Amino acid sequence: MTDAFEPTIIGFTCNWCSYRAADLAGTARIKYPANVRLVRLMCSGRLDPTFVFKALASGADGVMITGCHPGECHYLEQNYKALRRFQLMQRTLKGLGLESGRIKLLWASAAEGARFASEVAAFVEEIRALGPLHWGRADASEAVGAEVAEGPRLQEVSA
Amino acid sequence: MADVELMTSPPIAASTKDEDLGLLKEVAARTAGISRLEMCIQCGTCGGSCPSAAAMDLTPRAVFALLRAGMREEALKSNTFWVCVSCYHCVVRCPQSVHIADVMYALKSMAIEANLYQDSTAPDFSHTFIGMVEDYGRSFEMGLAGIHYIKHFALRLPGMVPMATGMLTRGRMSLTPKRIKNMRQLRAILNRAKELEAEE
Amino acid sequence: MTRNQEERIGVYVCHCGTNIAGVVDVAQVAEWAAAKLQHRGVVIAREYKFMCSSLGQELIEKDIKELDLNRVVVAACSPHLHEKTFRTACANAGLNPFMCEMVSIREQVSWVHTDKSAATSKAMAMVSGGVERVRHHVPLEPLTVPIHPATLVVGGGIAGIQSALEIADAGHQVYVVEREPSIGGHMAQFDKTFPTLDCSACILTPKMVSVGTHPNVKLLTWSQVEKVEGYVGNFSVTIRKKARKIKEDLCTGCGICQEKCPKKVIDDVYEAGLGYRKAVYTPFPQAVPKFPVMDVANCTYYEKGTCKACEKFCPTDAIDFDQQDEILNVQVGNIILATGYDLFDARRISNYGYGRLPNVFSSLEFERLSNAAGPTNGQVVLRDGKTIPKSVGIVHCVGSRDRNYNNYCSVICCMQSIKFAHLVHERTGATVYNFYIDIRAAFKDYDEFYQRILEEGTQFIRGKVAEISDVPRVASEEGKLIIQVEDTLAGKQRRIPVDMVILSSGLQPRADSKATAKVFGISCSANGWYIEKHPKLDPVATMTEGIFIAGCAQGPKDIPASVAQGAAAAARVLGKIEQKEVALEPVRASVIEDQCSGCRICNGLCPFNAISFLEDRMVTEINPALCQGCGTCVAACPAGAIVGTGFSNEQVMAQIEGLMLMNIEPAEVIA
Amino acid sequence: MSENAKPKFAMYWAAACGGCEIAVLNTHEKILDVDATFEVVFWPVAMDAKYKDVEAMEDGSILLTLFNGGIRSDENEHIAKLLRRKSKLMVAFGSCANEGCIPGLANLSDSRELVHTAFNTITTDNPHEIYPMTSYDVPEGEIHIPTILPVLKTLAQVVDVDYFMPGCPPESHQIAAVIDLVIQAIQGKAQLPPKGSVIGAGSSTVCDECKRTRSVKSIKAFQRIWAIAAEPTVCLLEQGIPCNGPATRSGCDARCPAAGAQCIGCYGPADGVVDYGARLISSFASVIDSNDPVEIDRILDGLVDPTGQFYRFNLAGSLLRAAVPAWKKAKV
Amino acid sequence: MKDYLLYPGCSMEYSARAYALSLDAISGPLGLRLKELDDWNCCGATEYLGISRTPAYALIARNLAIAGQASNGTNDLVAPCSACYLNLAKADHYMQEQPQLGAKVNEALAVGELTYRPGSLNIRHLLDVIVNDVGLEEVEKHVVQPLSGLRLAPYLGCMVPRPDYGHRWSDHEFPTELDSLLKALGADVVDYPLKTECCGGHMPQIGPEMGFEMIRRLIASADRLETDAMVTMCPMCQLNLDAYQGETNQFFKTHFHMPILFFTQLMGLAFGIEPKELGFGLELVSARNVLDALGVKAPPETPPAPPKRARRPEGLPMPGPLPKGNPSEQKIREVV
Repeated sequence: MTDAFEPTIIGFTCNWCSYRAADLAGTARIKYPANVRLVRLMCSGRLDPTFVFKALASGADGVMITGCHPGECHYLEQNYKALRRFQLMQRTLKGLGLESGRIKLLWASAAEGARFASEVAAFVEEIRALGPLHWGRADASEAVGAEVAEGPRLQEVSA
Repeated sequence: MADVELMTSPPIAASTKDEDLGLLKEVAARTAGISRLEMCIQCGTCGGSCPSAAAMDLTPRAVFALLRAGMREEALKSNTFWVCVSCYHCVVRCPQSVHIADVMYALKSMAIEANLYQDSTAPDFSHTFIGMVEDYGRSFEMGLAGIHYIKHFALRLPGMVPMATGMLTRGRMSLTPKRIKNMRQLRAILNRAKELEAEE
Repeated sequence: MTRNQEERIGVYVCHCGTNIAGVVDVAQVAEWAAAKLQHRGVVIAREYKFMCSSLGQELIEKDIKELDLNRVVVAACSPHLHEKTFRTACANAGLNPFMCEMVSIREQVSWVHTDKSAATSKAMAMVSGGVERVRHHVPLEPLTVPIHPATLVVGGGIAGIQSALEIADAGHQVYVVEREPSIGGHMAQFDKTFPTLDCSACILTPKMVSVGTHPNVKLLTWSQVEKVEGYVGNFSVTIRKKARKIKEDLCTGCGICQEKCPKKVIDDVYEAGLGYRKAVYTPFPQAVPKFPVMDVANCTYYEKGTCKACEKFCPTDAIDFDQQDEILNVQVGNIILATGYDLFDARRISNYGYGRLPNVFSSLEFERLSNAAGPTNGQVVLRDGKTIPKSVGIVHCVGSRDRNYNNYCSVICCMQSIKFAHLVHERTGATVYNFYIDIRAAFKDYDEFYQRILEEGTQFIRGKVAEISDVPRVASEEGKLIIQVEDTLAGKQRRIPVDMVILSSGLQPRADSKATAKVFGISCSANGWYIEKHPKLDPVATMTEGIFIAGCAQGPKDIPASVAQGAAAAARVLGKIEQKEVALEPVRASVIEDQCSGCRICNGLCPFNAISFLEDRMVTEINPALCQGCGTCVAACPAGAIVGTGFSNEQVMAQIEGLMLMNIEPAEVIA
Repeated sequence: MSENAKPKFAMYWAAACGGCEIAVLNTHEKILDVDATFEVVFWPVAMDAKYKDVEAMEDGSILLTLFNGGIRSDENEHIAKLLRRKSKLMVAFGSCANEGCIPGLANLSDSRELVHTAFNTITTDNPHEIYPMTSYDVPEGEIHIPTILPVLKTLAQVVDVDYFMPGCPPESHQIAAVIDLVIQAIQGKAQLPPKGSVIGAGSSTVCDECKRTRSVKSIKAFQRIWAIAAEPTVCLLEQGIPCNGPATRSGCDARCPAAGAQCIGCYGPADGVVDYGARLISSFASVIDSNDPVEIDRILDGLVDPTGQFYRFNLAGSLLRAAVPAWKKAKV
Repeated sequence: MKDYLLYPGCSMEYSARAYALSLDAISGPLGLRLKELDDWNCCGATEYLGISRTPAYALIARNLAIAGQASNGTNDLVAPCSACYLNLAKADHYMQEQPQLGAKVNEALAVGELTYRPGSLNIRHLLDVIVNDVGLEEVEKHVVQPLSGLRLAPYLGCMVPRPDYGHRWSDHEFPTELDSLLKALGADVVDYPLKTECCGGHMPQIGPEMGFEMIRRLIASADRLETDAMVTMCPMCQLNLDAYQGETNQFFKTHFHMPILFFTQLMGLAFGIEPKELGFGLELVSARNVLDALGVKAPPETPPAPPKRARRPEGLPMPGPLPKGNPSEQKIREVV
């Protein structure tokens, strides 16, 4: 492995479209970088924001949420719920200081293997550009008192 | 040793001179835009569409076949791309969306570099033309045609006379073109561009 | 979720020949899992050439028995391919099949990555994810629901007819829905069929009749499916039966109304725009059913308020101008979609002149022209209706294999064009030119047919036609159509003057195929063809349980292939019906009642109405039979009171930890 | 007091507001039972005691420790570990100890900013940029003051906790009930719940105890409580008021909604919930009445400060625990 | 009325002066505000591209860069000459399609302190602007001398409707824009089948026989359709068909007399502008017949019915026109 930063990305896929798009990318032997690790859900509607937070807290540098195109959900309309949650999640994470670019929502049909691959490749580069996240991986017990004391030393206050 | 001999001595039939299978890629690389040349399925839509095909020794399709076969000389000395009139019929009809017209331009420049063409008329015309552009920043095609005729079709000149006079008397033709103001800038740009092209 | 005893996990890494082993160091993956994931319950990790082979499966079964494994992780291909295989293996060894987890290191790793070390470490991470996930698996019992024995067949073309008859003959109820006034589809428009040249009508009509008369078939023509609800075994289908304006119970199909109807209309459907019909009509004499339909858009009565000639002359008073559309609802267990294709519209290729140059014909136009029952009684003549052509050009690949139109091969055009060549030759003795890019004459007796037509003296010119023009350059071209083409074998451009040109237009998906797919909840390819469950191993099933596809709706194909697929789909349906009940993936949501506070957030979220609120106990309840397992409510419950089997929070979260290698000391993580 | 056989009781106040202590006193006469049943060995707010006295105690000698407050400084952490060692039953008492509570919101910014804000902004006139030092030499020797940790942690994040008692503060009647339970257990009259369980609260959510009528939800706009005259008997969320009740553990008798104010979530997540905020994000978003990204955004604009809305009490205890800046700085 | 940047092109100064004059004459009435680029240079026609790629594109891009600077309020760059139009559009397109090329070109421009951001301009042909921006209704308003009775063959040549990077034209082979403009002028428009065939480009120079043959095809076909004049929108086409018509006649022993006019000249006539101001008389094949036809014409009653393409009552019906707005109408050309 090169010493260049290799981001780790967790991707959530819908069993009916995007997971099959990934399968198709495979059968078609379309290449994309190895930085993405996929989790299969039955539907993007199953996507619980907890999963995204879990991924970030576990050290993922980016998260990709994928589902059927609007209007093409295997469960009719559940991908719209995913959309709504995604938008609120983005706002909340902004408040927690996260760059909005680290979380991506992608609609991909079972036929879009090539597109899936290229979108993944693009996302990997975007995350690479943003740099490592390492949320919560820092050793939080290390005290910073010493650092903050680097101001001018306490002086005798003489009248 | 002997085996090597055997292996290197080619069957007589096969053409062996300058077969390089990188040729197709090379042409593609020299074409403006994304040529998709490698996608050619030899259907002949280009050759069928071409209004000047009658004057071509090889149809575009045949040229592409030679490129694929790596037969550089055969491909570059054909007159195909010189006769191309850039009408883009082949381009819009090509079922594989190959940028045929632009491939033709690339082939012209390669043929000039390699000094491979049977009839210097067309390359000359181009050179006279751009010479003029590089000196004045403008062209004046009729004067150009005149010069060109004198060089190549002197015999046809008499036939030209009525037309030329007609054009002159109607002020549709001049013997010196206008020169643009900032010729220095244009030259600088073109020179830098030439360096950059050479870097390839 | 509570877990039974402490985990004993077996990990199995598949080489898939070199498919996986070529990129992923499978041995290293297995060793790594055995060593680094031991503390997570991995007791054995093996690699094997083909895990899916019977030997591979036995390997797993043996370990389960001997090492008393209670969980299995198989790192191989996509679960969509072999999940069943390995679950069965577990079941054979007495382990609940749902204690098995598959990790797709072929589709998601070896086939899409090139950097071997990166691929190998990704594979490790994914195995670790699988191990963590499987720790939270619980034994599940598949949900079984009864299968309604009736079947819906959409589309009355040859594919639909075939499947309908297969099922009906087996003694089960079939509903056939056709949007045209008669079944028969495109095949009913043809005169001859390649390569045998037997008469299309002669072989099709009997089948049409038996569909019309079969006691087990309910035929609904001039009808369309509007809504499909439910799931495999239990679909509820809403069908609009458009008003024929004819009382079917009274109509004898005598045809007097058509005779008497004063309004002549160009028939764009059956006659491909080449012939006329009346405003009240049956598309063709052998139509099934025999009842005509009234073309309200063109009927004088509806335009001007007078006429009613048909009504006056109808001997049985079967005309009913006030008849309204009917909405029917039928219950079926399975559905077969055989909705067919549209012909590529050659007017889009302006340089071929179709629509501008009178004597350029589309393939369907020529089928009608050459059809004994067609507008010219089978006489091959020019647009003027009388002149017999002396030379005819037939153009292959019109709108096919062309990125400007359809980039795929339409499969049938080569053979169709060769058939045309024969018919033209036979009917007119004209000189025939066929212009092709490649002759694709695969399948039984096809190339023989090609040979035969070569013998007939047809001129085959290899070159995609560039343009068809009526502008002569030389005297010999005067008054002709000139086909300009490069004869790629001669390497020269040629201009060939002919009297008639036939464009062998390709096939394309129905204009509304995407909309239809949505109604039935199946997926379409980018082009609009319906996607089969597996391109090789499951060509008639779809991703949606209980919905099958047959004929050209799935992709261009000829009559024998369509019939075969129709029969195949029927066989699959019969299989399901025989099972009487179907096991549904036990991926379901359920409510933990004492954690539910009745906030009712989830109540509006289920499109399948599986969620109901019990006012008395103030809690929400989920009907497992209606639940499709999408998990949207599980994700939405603010109290975490809804749990989803198969994709529980614990499983997903654990998998994430595993994928991120949180289960291992950072030092040990292989970069 | 003489050395009698009474079981020992301790209570400690880490990073917290003191409300928990008041809540304990609010148990009124129940406090007497405490005194009757226990020997109070350590309770800085109520009696004088030194850390060294505790250090001197034998491990596990304290029966019950109610620990309130989050772990903000190395001192907090030290005492948490100390008391853990000395106690049989360690109870995370109150929201701060359980999930960080309001002090946990400090995790939104990095600790240097905190110090700077405290010592060198409008609150403090500090022209010479003078900051406290963690150690300083005086003639008597070197003196130390506690150092602040990069992020505030919950009790369970530093030591093993036996029971969790949520609430800001825990309802006094719940405290009383718990004390009763422990006493009963001591007298062998009752069984303590399994280790790690939540005590002094319900297992479901506030809606369970909320009297307002509820129906199927579909939110067209979010409102702020003061912006509308809320219908007194109808679910607040259905009226567009972001009420955290659906995700907040029951046990408070839904006091806020009953009083016409939305629940702000002080009792934290219900049983089995991993991330409180995530649950709310998911449930609120699910019932937004639009499929159009633009419209959805418009509706969400009505939800001012979602981060504060969802993590007011739970930030330190959530999956992400703190905002990115806090971590980033911590890594310096 | 919008403002436009104008790239006239070299021909307008001499060989196509009639085009320049007539454009000048009509833009007033139409309220077309065309702002000529400052110190523009030759686009290199089809010649430079064949010599060396980067310089050829740099040559073109210099004009784009100048236009980019000049574009305040408008980013529509109009070229009346087809070859210029294509070259400008081509450079803009390929600088995007092939970023390396774009980078090189900009690197070259940099030495002249210029730069161009591909995609920042709309490259338009004059006809497109008049038909789609000004609009035929507006044009009709200015017609005082309808061209009724004149049989005109619309001849667009190749480089405008093809390759049509901007998807601006109704069809690659049979676009209808020029037809409808001429109809709006009241002319009797010939359904000219070779309307986008090639005029021969530089063929008359480099391979006269082929060149003359291509010219013959076009004129012969127009002639057999009893055309009074061919109407063009490209200086190169006009030059070849007009200036070389004599030689072509000599070469093939034919006697064609086919005036070749710019569409702007006919607009001028219809607008009642003096033929002289429109550059009439500059053509080598005299267009007097056209003027006469109009001169002798009494003010027209109703404009002649459009040529009918009636289906013979017996015979077989023809397919109707391709339904409009049919998405499949546009050719799908993914750029890979």
